Amino acid sequence: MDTLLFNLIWLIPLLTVLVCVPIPGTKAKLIKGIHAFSGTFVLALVGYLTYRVYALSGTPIDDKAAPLFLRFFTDIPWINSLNAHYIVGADGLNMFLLLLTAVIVWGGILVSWEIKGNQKVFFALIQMLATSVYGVFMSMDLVLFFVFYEMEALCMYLMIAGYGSGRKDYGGKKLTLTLAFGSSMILATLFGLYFESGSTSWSLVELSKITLPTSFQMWAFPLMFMGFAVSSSLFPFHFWSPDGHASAPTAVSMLAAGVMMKMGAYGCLRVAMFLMPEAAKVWLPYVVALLIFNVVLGPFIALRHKDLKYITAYSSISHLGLIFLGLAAITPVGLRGASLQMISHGFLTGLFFATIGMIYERTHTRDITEMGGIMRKVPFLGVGFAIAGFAGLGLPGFSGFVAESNIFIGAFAQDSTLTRVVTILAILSITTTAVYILQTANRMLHGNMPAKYETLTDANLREKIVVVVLVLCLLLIGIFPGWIADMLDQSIAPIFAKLAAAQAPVIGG
Amino acid sequence: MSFTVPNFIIPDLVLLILPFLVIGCRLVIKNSKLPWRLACVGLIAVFVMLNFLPLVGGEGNYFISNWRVDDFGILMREVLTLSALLGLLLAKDYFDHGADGKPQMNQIAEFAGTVAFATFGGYIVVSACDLLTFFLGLEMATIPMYILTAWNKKDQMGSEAATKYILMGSVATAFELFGFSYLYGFAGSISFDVIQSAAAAGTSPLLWIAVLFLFCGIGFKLTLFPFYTWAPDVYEGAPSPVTALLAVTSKATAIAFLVVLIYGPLAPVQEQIAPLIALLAGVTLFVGNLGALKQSRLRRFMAYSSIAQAGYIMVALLGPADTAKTAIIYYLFLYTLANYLAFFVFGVIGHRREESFDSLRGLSKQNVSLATALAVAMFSLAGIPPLAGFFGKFHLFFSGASTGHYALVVFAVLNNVLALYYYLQVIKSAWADEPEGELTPLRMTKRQIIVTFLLTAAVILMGVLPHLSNNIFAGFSL
Amino acid sequence: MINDVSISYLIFLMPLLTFVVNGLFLGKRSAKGAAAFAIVCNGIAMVSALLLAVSYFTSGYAPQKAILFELPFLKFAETFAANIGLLVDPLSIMMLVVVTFIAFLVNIYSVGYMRGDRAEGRFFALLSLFSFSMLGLVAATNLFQMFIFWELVGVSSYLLIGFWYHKPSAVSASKQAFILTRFADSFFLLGIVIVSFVVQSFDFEKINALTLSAFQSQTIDLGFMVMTKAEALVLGGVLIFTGGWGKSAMFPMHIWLPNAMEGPTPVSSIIHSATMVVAGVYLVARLFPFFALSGSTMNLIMVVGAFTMVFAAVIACTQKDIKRILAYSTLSQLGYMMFSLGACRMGDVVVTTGWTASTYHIFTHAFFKCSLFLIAGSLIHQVHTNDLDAMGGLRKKMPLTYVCALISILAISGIPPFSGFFSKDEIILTAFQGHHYVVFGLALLTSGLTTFYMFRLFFLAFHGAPRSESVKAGHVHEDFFMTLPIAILAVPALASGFAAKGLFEEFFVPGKLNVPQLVQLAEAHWIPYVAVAIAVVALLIAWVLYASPKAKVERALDDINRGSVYKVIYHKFYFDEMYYAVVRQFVIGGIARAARFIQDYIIEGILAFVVWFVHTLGSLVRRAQSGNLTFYLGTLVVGVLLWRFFGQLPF
Amino acid sequence: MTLMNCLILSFILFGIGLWGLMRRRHLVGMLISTEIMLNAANMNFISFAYFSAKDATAGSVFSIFVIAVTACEMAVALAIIVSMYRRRKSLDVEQLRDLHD
Repeated sequence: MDTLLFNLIWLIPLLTVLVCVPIPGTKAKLIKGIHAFSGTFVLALVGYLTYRVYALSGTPIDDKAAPLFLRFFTDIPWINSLNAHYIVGADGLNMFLLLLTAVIVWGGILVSWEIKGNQKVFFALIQMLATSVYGVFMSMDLVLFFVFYEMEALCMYLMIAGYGSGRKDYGGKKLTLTLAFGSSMILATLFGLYFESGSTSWSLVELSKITLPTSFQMWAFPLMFMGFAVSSSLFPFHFWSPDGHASAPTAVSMLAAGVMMKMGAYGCLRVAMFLMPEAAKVWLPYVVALLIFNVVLGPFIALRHKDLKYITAYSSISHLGLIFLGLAAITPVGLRGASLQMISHGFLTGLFFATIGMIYERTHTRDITEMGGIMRKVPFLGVGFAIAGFAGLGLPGFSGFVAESNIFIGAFAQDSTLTRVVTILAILSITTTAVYILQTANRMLHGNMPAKYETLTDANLREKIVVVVLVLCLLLIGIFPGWIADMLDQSIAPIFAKLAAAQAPVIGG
Repeated sequence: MSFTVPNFIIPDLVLLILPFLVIGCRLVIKNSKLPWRLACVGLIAVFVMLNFLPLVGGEGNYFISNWRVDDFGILMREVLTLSALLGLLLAKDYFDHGADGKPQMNQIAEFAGTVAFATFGGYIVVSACDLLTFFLGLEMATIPMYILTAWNKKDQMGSEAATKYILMGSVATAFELFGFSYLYGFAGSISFDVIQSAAAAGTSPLLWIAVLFLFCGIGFKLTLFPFYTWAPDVYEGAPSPVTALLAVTSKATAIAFLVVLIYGPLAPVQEQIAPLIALLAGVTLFVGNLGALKQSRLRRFMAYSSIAQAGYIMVALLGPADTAKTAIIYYLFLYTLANYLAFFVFGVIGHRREESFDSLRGLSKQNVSLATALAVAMFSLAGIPPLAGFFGKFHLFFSGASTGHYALVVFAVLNNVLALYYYLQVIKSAWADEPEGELTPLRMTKRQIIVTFLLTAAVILMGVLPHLSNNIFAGFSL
Repeated sequence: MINDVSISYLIFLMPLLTFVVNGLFLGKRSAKGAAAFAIVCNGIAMVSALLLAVSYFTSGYAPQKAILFELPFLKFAETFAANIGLLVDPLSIMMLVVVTFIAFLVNIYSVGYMRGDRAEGRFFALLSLFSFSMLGLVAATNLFQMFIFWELVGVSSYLLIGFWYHKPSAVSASKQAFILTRFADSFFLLGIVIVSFVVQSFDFEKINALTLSAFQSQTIDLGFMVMTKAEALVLGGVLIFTGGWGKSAMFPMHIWLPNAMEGPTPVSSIIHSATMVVAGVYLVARLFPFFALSGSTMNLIMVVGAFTMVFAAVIACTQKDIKRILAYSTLSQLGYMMFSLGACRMGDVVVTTGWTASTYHIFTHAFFKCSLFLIAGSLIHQVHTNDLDAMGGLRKKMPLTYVCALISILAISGIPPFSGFFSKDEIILTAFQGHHYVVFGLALLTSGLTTFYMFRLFFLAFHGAPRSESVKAGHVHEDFFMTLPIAILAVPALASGFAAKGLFEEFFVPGKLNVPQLVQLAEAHWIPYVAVAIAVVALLIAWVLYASPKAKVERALDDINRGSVYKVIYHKFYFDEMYYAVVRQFVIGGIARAARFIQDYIIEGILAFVVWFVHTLGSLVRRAQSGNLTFYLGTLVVGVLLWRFFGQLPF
Repeated sequence: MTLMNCLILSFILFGIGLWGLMRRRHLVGMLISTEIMLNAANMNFISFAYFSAKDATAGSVFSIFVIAVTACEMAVALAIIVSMYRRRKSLDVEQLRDLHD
């Protein structure tokens, strides 16, 4: 029963779209109602299943899924000519990512209530994006994984180009093409992975039992890692994200930064590092050098920007850099920190973009120099933004702190010179983060208010609910990190075990 | 003398008779709707019958020792028939109405007949067991295409296109013939089996010259680099439905030709010609993609797009027979669907407007279903999942990678990004750009609506649910 | 002890409850309700803290450490976990009492002070948030918990400084305060990471029990250098101290504290004098055995403390903003506490009297400084200005306040029998006993300066002729809610010194030290006399300058026709301006510009080049499509030749 | 007369055809050139059939078929050219430049 429900997670959004197809676009309220209901339903479903996974921990697992501790394991033959199967399964890590997605999708649906343009299509696209993200996190078969992974490009472009603002075509293309560039690298290495492994299965469970030839790993790992890293905006492939976010509508920014950017990091962990641990050990210490830009310079760039979305985009870039720092640590704490950061940053950036979107709807500008003192008129949104800011600068009590402390402690334990230096720099750059966040919040919310904002109205109930739920999620993880960390540990254990067992090859030897 | 007609030959016979019936019908009965309907019904019947043929695997069945119907042949027949059917459906509107009230094209019965002849040419190619049949099939598939291109006698562009096409086509035929002659000289026979065993026994320069000329000749039909130059001009000059047919039927025939050749007589030397195939594939898809980057006219754009697609298809030819055949057939199916879908949308747009990117502006606001169909077609051609095109390309690359050609696969996959760029240009025009001035209203006939809907559904579903497509996957044991 | 657990939960939960209830529900609806709720809850917390203190000190368990409760927070490894708990020892009990007591009084005070403010409810909520965070900080059982609440007090300080967010000066002050402390905290965090990596624990117990010799042989690669783990521990110690350095606003990270006076005065009194700013001192005191491992760390602490002490006192002598004077005075007193801790080490041995003195001073200082701030707030509330220029002659109008002010000022000046005398005396003694004679001299000097500037403030505010219209017009009166806490605080300001002396001498020892301790200490009974004498002299000077019948108050308040030295001091040695120049021009202007250059020109440039390149190739392909049939035919021939030579066919 | 001579001859014929195609500006001339090329291939068939092939009839039959097919192709080509001539009143290949990028 639970397994069936689990498979429904990605199906429900699609079914919702199908249900809405025959409804004429003029009945926008009905359509929105259906979508909101479906979003809420999936959220409840994922919440229930997360609880089930939690409750089931410790109980015996199906033999086929045992190496990865997967629950709700489903394996159905799919494309015979490719040996591709439909394989999905849940563990702590992806369950939480699914939960994150469900929350963000739900929030995204609610915040786009008043979106201009063809609402029917917009909501359908959101649901398809949701399907894609759900699918990525659920699938344990590489073909299935990739199908879902690449699917997002389709919805992304349409939503940005059709419903965005500013240089929407430019932003949308930049985003879509860069992501496509990343996924093309992944696709190429996937083939190599399949044929070099000599396996007749794309299943992660099966492939994880095989040690790939080192010579293959050495070139495939960087390609695949970079491919995934593109969507998590690792330097130098981060350039798509500021322009993309800036031109995207609110919900898309939320989804893109909140969950889509996590798909890359998730892929790095679940696929690249898991299947090619030997190469990971060789390459990751060098990858860390790139993080200097992400983590250290990213906040500085944010400091120089005036557009709220650009600021948030660079903030995302720096936070996502931390994920990679955690991954590069190759310690259980670091990996856990990275996973926590994925989840935490999802909520965080969702909240950021949600409040920014709501403020933008009112002020019609995102330039912080044009705003000021609007806290007086929109206290709720102001507080929401401030909370996002504080969570973003790693204030204890919010999830970001938990994740960051894990990452720092985990990464510091990695005994490589470069990693240490970057870790130290990363720790020290929490100040810079504070500087740009406070500067932004102060300019926007505090100080003198231009007269034109006298008529602003605060958030309505729908918007309030979204903000409150996101804040609650941040708080929940921040205050009670123990149980989520335990669940994450379970799913990271097999990955770390493989990494720990791998002997890094001697280069040139 | 009596012999029974085996089941597997019936569709071929029906298709052979069909053009005569259609044209004959037109001569006898003045009701102008009947021939077209007859043609459609006939093609549908052929398609259905083909679907009833069991896939037998292995060598297939022989009919008088010289006509082989194997699994690849059956499935290729399906592709060709589907293409012809869709082509007729697409063309119908051009024969009915024009922008100025007069039909754009005339003589639908002859048109349908010619299309059927071309399709039968494709049948011959996939059934051939010797060079002569092979050659005849290819010519039978090509010559009707010349005629179709020049269908509008009064259209200056059309006749220019046809002239270019036929002149270059003749030269390509000469190349091919030259290749055939050396192959004949190499093996001393025109039978595929003999050639194959001769090639397995040992090679000689004769064989390589033959391969070179054959590839160059077929490169013309398949629009490989640098033999593609005719394609953009001809695609643009030819009437719209003919362009679609050119892009699908002609290409499918050409690729079938290559498959038959490479996995038939040339199978023993496949490994030696792999570098040539890889080079052709890589350069072609790159050049096709580059050419399409900044197009403003839709049909020329589709020409470059189909050049690039040809390059992608070539990637699959590097793989082992079964994998490659599966990949190619599957890809052709999906390519047919997506391509025709695009042409149907262009047909609706181009009815009152110029067939250019600018005409697409504001489409999403005017008719969101049509815009969706266009987006589906474009994303499918670009190879974005979950649309069918992605799975097609996945199969192609899978086939190419299975023999370790990772570098080519990486290159091809990276080119996909380039391809995505220009497909996005189309989508951008339809979805993001504001229309300039008043939009002329769009008119869709019921037929167009139904076909567009079916094609959209098929493009969305065929990839995700591959079992729907006549179980071609069960047919080839992998 | 068991029964105390539930009480101790109350200490933390009541402020938290206040924060949640006032922040979310009550604050917006009823300011009065919020205030009442806050007072009641904080009262309960205070009573609980007192009960806990009584039970702890009377149980006979003191001065041992005990962990009263501990909740799991995050586990890094089996034995390497971060918990949230309550560590009970004399130091933390003292802090709990001080914090809850002052929070309670300040809440009462705020009823008067914040009356009519449009965000009164929010104020009470944030104040309770601060109390909660501060309590969590002092209760910390490990570094991780300390850091968590360390950040939380930082953020509540930020929110309260910037409480009047429409005032640009308040906003920028709050930002400055947060960023500067955050800057220090980043080093703190790094220190925690390094130390916890070496020790594999956050617990104070384990860290305080370390010996360096165990780590001499292992090395650690920090990237920029390779060092032994022992050295890393010392480095970690310095980094952790840096956190306290910033939080306690030691030079040169002191500038935020005076600027933080932009916040409401109750905030200044609780956060920026009595409790939060001593967190740095508390941190050092808490980890004293760990810091004491290294002489250089201790010296650093001492030098930083001593310098700040003098530096701030000098500036305080020239300021005219009443709250700023108090702020510099706070800095100076914090310097006392800090150097007292640092002065404990002489050579290879450690004197623990400094530790006792420092914690003792935390205790007494909290009362009198809080009281002073509340008085200042009361004056400001009545006179509507911070400026001493506009005060004067308030003695008659506010008699009770006047008396309380006198008590507190005598206390801070170190005049017996007021509280400050005892603690300050101990500190000066420590410097002497530790043979740190320069610091000893400075401490005595500063003691004189302190008396001088405090009485300067006192005389200028209360004595002489009224200099402002509102005082003249007689609108000035004493508000009940504001005067009550002042009056209550006068009692500990007066009496906490001798009342608690025994308690401190008996129970306040820094715990087991892993370095040799000097048992025999030089007695110096003459020191108190000297100190008091200096204070009296300074008092007289202040009287002569500002209150004697001959004093020219106008001339004394003139800050324009002054010598350059005075001006430099008056402008706080231009530190604010230097900060501005360095941060704005160097950090933001430099690194940020460089980063944006990389982004905008290098990354985007490469991208633009790739796009341009592809487009150029594309136009080449299109140019070949000229429509020329002969050319097309030529491509066929070229193609044959091309693939003949490049097709790699084997012939 | 050897096989090689014949092959060389047909190759030369093929070259002449190509040369003609390149040099000729008249469409009918170009058609004739292609015809020469096709016949070069025919010659190959016949020479192989005569000199070396095991299956000699196939070559001869092939060339006959080729002649037939070529005739067919030429018919279509001429028809197209005629129809174009009607539109343009010119058979100069240089003027066929309406379709280009």
